[in-house]
Amino acid sequence: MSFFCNGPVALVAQHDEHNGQGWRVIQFQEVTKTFGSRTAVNKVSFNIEKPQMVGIIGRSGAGKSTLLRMINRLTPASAGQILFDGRDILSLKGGMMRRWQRDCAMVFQQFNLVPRLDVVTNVMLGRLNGHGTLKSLFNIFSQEDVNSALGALDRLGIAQEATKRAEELSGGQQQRVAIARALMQDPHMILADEPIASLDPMNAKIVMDALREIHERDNKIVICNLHTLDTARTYCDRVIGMRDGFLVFDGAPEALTTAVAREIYGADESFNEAATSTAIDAGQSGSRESAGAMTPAAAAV
Amino acid sequence: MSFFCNGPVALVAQHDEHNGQGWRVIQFQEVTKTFGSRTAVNKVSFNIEKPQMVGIIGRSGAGKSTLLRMINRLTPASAGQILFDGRDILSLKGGMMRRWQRDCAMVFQQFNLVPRLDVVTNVMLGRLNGHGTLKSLFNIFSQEDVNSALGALDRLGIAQEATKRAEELSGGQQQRVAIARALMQDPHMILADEPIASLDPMNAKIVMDALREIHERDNKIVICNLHTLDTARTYCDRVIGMRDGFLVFDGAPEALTTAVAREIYGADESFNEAATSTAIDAGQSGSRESAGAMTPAAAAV
Amino acid sequence: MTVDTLETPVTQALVWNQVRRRAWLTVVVPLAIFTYLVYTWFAFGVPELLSRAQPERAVILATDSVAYKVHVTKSFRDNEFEVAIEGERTATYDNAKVPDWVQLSGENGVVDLGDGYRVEIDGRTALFTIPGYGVVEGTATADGVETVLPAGPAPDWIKIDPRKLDVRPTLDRRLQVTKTKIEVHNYFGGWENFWFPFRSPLYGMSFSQLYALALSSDRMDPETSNIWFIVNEFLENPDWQHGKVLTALFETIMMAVLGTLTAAFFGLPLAFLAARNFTPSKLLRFGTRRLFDFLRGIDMLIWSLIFIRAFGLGPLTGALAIAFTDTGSLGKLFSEALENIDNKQVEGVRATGANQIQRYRYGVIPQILPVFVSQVLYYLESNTRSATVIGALGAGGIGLLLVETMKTSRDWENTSYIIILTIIVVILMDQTSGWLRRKLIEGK
Amino acid sequence: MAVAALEQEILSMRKRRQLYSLIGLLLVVAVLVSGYSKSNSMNSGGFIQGLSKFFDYPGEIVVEAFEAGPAFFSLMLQFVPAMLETLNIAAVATLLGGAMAVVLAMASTRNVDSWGPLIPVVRRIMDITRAFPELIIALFLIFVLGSSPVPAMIAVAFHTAGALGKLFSEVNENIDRKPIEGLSACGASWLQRIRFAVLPQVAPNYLSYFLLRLEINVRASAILGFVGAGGIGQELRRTIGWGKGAGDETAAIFVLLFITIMAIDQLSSYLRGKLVGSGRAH
Amino acid sequence: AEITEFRIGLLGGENASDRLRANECLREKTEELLGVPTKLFAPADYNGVIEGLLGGNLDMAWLGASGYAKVFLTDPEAVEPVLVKVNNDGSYGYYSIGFARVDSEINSLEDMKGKTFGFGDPNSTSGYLIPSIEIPKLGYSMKPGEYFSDVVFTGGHEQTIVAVFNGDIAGGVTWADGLGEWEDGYNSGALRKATDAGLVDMTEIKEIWRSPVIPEGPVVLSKKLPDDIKAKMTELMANLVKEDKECGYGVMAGEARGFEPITHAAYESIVAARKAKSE
Ligand SMILES: Nc1ncnc2c1ncn2[C@@H]1O[C@H](COP(=O)(O)OP(=O)(O)OP(=O)(O)O)[C@@H](O)[C@H]1O
Ligand SMILES: Nc1ncnc2c1ncn2[C@@H]1O[C@H](COP(=O)(O)OP(=O)(O)OP(=O)(O)O)[C@@H](O)[C@H]1O
Ligand SMILES: [Mg+2]
Ligand SMILES: [Mg+2]
Ligand SMILES: O=P([O-])([O-])[O-]
Repeated sequence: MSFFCNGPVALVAQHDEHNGQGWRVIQFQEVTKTFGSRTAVNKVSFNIEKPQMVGIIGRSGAGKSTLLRMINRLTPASAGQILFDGRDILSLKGGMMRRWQRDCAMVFQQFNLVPRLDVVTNVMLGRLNGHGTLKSLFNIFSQEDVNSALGALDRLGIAQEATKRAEELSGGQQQRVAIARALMQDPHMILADEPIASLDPMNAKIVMDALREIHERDNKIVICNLHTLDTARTYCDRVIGMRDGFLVFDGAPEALTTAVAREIYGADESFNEAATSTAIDAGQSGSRESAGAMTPAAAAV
Repeated sequence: MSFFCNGPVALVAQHDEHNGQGWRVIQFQEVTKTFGSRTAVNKVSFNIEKPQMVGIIGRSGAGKSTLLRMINRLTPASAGQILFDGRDILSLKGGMMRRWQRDCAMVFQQFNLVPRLDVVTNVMLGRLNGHGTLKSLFNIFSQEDVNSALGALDRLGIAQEATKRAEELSGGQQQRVAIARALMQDPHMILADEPIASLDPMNAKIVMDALREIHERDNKIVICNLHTLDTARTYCDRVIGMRDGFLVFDGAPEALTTAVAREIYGADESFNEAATSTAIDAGQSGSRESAGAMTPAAAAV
Repeated sequence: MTVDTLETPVTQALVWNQVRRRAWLTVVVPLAIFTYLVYTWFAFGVPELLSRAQPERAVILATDSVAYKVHVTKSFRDNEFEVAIEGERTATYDNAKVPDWVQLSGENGVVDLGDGYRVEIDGRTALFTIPGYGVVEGTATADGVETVLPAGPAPDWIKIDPRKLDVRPTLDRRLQVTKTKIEVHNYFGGWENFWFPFRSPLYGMSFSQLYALALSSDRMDPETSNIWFIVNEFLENPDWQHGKVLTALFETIMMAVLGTLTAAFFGLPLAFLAARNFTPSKLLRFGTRRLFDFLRGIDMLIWSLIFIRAFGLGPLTGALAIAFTDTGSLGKLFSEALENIDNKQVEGVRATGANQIQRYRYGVIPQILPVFVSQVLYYLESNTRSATVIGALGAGGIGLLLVETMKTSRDWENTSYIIILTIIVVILMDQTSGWLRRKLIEGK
Repeated sequence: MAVAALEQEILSMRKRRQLYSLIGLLLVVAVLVSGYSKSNSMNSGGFIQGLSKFFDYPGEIVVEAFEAGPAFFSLMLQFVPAMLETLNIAAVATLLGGAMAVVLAMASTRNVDSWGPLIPVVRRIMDITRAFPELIIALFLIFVLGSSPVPAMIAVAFHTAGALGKLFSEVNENIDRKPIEGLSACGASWLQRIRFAVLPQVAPNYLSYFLLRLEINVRASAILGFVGAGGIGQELRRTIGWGKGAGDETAAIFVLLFITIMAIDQLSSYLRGKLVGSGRAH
Repeated sequence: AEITEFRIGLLGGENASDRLRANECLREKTEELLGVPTKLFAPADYNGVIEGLLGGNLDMAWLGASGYAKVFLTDPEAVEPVLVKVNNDGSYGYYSIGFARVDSEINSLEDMKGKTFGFGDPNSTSGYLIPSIEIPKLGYSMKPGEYFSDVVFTGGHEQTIVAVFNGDIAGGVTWADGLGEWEDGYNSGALRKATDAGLVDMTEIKEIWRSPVIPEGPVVLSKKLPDDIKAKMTELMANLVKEDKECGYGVMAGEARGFEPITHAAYESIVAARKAKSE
């Protein structure tokens, strides 16, 4: 299969600064992370040259989370460079690093909110980086902070919950709070690590719609780890596939055929997306006769 | 929509004892459960007359778990009868009730293992009902118990983990331990309450395959709460839909069309399974051009 | 941007108020605490206390606990010299074998305190030569002391009183003269006589000598082997009383271990009676809880004082006092742990058709076992400390020894010795219990 | 398949474990039996003989309290100032010790990103401060500072810092790191992470340990009164020592002490319920 | 009646292990005489021994007068006094001494007005009972706040001495035999011990009050003991000094003529005083 590469993909020519729309390029150069003897991310290189919504897929352990966490500097990289605007963000330290973290907001699978704080405070935490330590220690936020937090919440349709504690919300609402917090950081990009993996279908849709909307309206990069192929196909402009730490696929969502997916997931012929949660072809599970997933038929009581 | 009934469905004629293959019928007669003023399960009636694999679907709070828990007598029913073999199992008490619990093994969404005990002991717990109290007090199990526990684990492909603590296993492995425990009970039927809701797709498939295999090889009833439609379609012989405590759908998986699903989930037209995890029609999410979920196209690196 | 729903709408003003109130609280609470502390600062009279504090006592205490002094005393009652470590009867030098910095000749003596400091005792007069200052002369008379100083103002390390002369030019050299005696103190570092008593044949031997002796077949004492002789001499050391100290330490540990185990033994079953999810009867629960409160609310020490009447003096009293109090504490903790158990596990076991006892055994016990073990071990460690305290005020053991050496201020090095031992034991218990905890809860 | 081998391994492992449990059980029984018989013989009185006299002394006190009649309540009132003094000692000591403990705990838990090299050092410091019985420090300070509540307060605070510090760091050990990561990802500094991601999570547990400690410290402060630190303990020592004739006073102090501890206990569970309970919506 | 063991209680106030050592010879003699195991118990304060006697958990002890009164008042059937220590000069008494710091310019109780006064142990005869009766007789009320600004218990003789010396309290009471020199802390007593231990400098404190002579406390035996045992033990104690001077020195904490018989009658006044205090 010609579109698989088991090593790093060839480097795309480097753009010097912003592109036409004042947009900055982000370049991954042989980014590598090893945990002990295990290489979680292996010489991954690719560029994002315009504000895309990028989906990263791959089976559990492929290195998706690690890659995202390296961008946000939550996990230190072992080797390689990530250049933003020509500057290597992997070498930033102290205040500069925290500044960068503010600039690339992260949304987590488990939301990573502070459950016991109320929603609006959680959102305002996105502004901590700009605040003096003493002021923030005493829980002092300005009225302007409150207003923008409410604005962000409103945009995600959950301003009504602003005074509740985060832990009192449903998963979907919590994830929207997390996105609001990310918006509050006013970041260059949003990194989302399986943002819908703990959500039910209804909430998942709401959250993905919200991310898409942010991408479209604010023209921000959104990089999104996903574990369901169809979500990637539905929402993303570009899909990156990872397997065992390597980047093994990079292309338009349309290019993501069943065969490609099997390759990415390292599954054999018996692997059947439909059986679990994705939707490519009609599922044929083991010895079952017909699941008829694709063929709606009349139901009888 | 003719195939929806918002009240109880008509009672099917009662079979007297076993059917042809020595199989016993199980009959639900206006089974009801109220929690305070809330009716979680509302006069649900249906029969299972041959060893089927039954999937129960419905949105969160529809009463799926409550129904299953009533069968296993974990939750006492408020009204109605469940007849097994003509005997009302809801009126069983003491040793007889425990005997019944052993006969209908339960598999939970959160596995409900004892995390600090090792895997093999967890599996052997399935035999507690046959054991003297004193013997089990001192954690004494026979060699035969160990043997069958290992057999069950082996059947599910996790015999190698037998000596680990349950908490050390991954979710998928834990669920398989839970199924092994259920097998160990040598039950007439297996009740599974969202067995794959906390699992990733790969593990979900393994677990569902295992349940299906048990159903097919041992010819046991498997009743399974599911929250993904396509899983129900793929694995079940029969799907029951619940909404707000009522049984609203009962039929072959083929009958489960998008429209039916929408009705069960109480979702409006904008609800789109494909965007999240099920697979009926091609997803069209918001403003995106084309997700191409159904149309595999050539992928480019 | 108000979103209208049926609930009270969340407005900007509302949220802003809530945020401001929270900020206000975060500022006010610490301020209130600070104010309270300031109030107590004055209520306890700390400033006055500080002005009266005697830091020099701490210095004396600190030096005394790492040093010992040798008294050279001339008593006019019998006109005899006596050279003794810490002035103790049990550690008196034979006047023929005094240390070489003391020279005695009948009525007179010379004490060389080093670095040019010298005390000459001539009849009832002491002459203290102090480099850089001169000679201080003190004479004991029938009704007091006559002092002659070099010219100039007296330095503050000389205390002159018609009844007593006290000269202490350095911390480790001191002369005192009263009408009844002349006393010279010479200080040395270390714990003298720690290993063997002054008069023991083993006194002053090095470790290698002792080792050789222990292996040698020449018996020091024909009755016992040398090893036993050495051990015995060590334990019977009259100044340090190692034997008594070790017995007391053992008593203390015994009190803690017995008390804690007993408390655990009674606390666990009672805890089931106090847990909401195990005992439906409100009355029973209430009764058990109040029993716990009662047992806990009266302190261990008070229990031990109450028990002295019934059980007399000794470790049994202490152990029972600990057992009583901690049945309350552990019972309460266990019942809370029981109320917090994860019901999923119980349900899982229950769904297999297990009976009540089996459900407890496999659904409940594995869950509270870690809490049980870790709390019991934690209390074991903490009770070792408490046992020293109740021992000090009633039940005996190392605590009693400690308080008495401290109260009589006999020798701070003895006190420090006991303190150090106590702390080592507590730390050991702490580490052991931590180790056991890890072993039992995480390991295996 | 290696299942047969596995079976042997499991069977022998279970046997071994049962043996260990048995040995452990026997050991505990042996310690209890030999310990009690040993201490029974070391005591001046015996356990069996003592049981019949168990209620002699409590009975004496109760009878006197009963005889005092309504005057008993005025006796209780009379001891309130002393009780307040003890409470103050305990409160200040717990506050100071607790504040120290928070600092120590934050500096000694890897889970909250404490500075690595400092962790073992701070842990040793906590071990040592915890090991000092309050009594020793109090006696020492009374020697230096003289009889007053302050030595008791310092002693209790010192011990509290170590004891709470350890418990707090155990709480830190068990917190959810997700909020910390969430804040790191926003570019929050260490102090800010502690303040917003750690403190809200640990606050209920800290507070409950704090209140538990307050209760313990009230008792500890009362006891230090026995060695001259003032407060209710000093009164109690006098009345207990005097014995017959002061039994009503002793009873009054007991009741007062008991009520105080109960009140703190109730307050503690109320506050804990309020802090932890309302968050349990799901 | 038979006994299986004999238990001797030793009064607090001195280092426990010293007390045990000083009385070891007595233990050996008792064991030899009675033929049963004999144990020594040395609790922390007066009350420990008193409670032991009351509970029937001790068979013999040497009490202070007030301590004896407490035992008698709580349970007259618990113990009987048999012997009392007699000094070398034939007297059997000592004094409660009031004292204050020299530089506080307190020369008598008259100067103590509005100042803090300290007692020792509540069960001490000299440290509490006698002064609390005798001083009010002189017109100085012992109610806190009336004459003295406050009246406190320091916990024991040593603590009183240290507290006065440190200036924590203005004046206090302790015991001494009143013989010998003030500078030495007299010949025996708490002041002497404190001086010997280097706790105080006698020249910095002075005597401001002295009580009438206080009778030494009795050696008591449990009334439950069989008569022959009582007789044997009384004889043993009475002859202690005669037969073993060294042992007598240890048991009696100094030189003394020995123990002589005494009865409850000698303590009637102390008992009455204590009883009056309890009301
Ligand atoms: N902190 C860590 N220490 C050691 N190994 C780690 C660590 N974090 C991740 N790994 C390993 O690195 C590999 C990649 O992990 P990563 O979490 O990035 O995978 P993923 O694609 O996000 O999988 P998932 O879908 O399970 O989240 C895995 O093999 C994992 O075990
Ligand atoms: N123990 C209980 N007490 C009160 N109400 C309950 C209890 N258990 C369930 N309910 C209520 O009964 C209704 C049905 O709950 P049930 O758990 O059966 O739903 P479900 O279909 O299993 O949903 P989910 O997908 O969330 O598990 C819900 O409204 C729920 O709130
Ligand atoms: Mg991941
Ligand atoms: Mg459910
Ligand atoms: O009773 P005292 O010996 O202390 O006077």
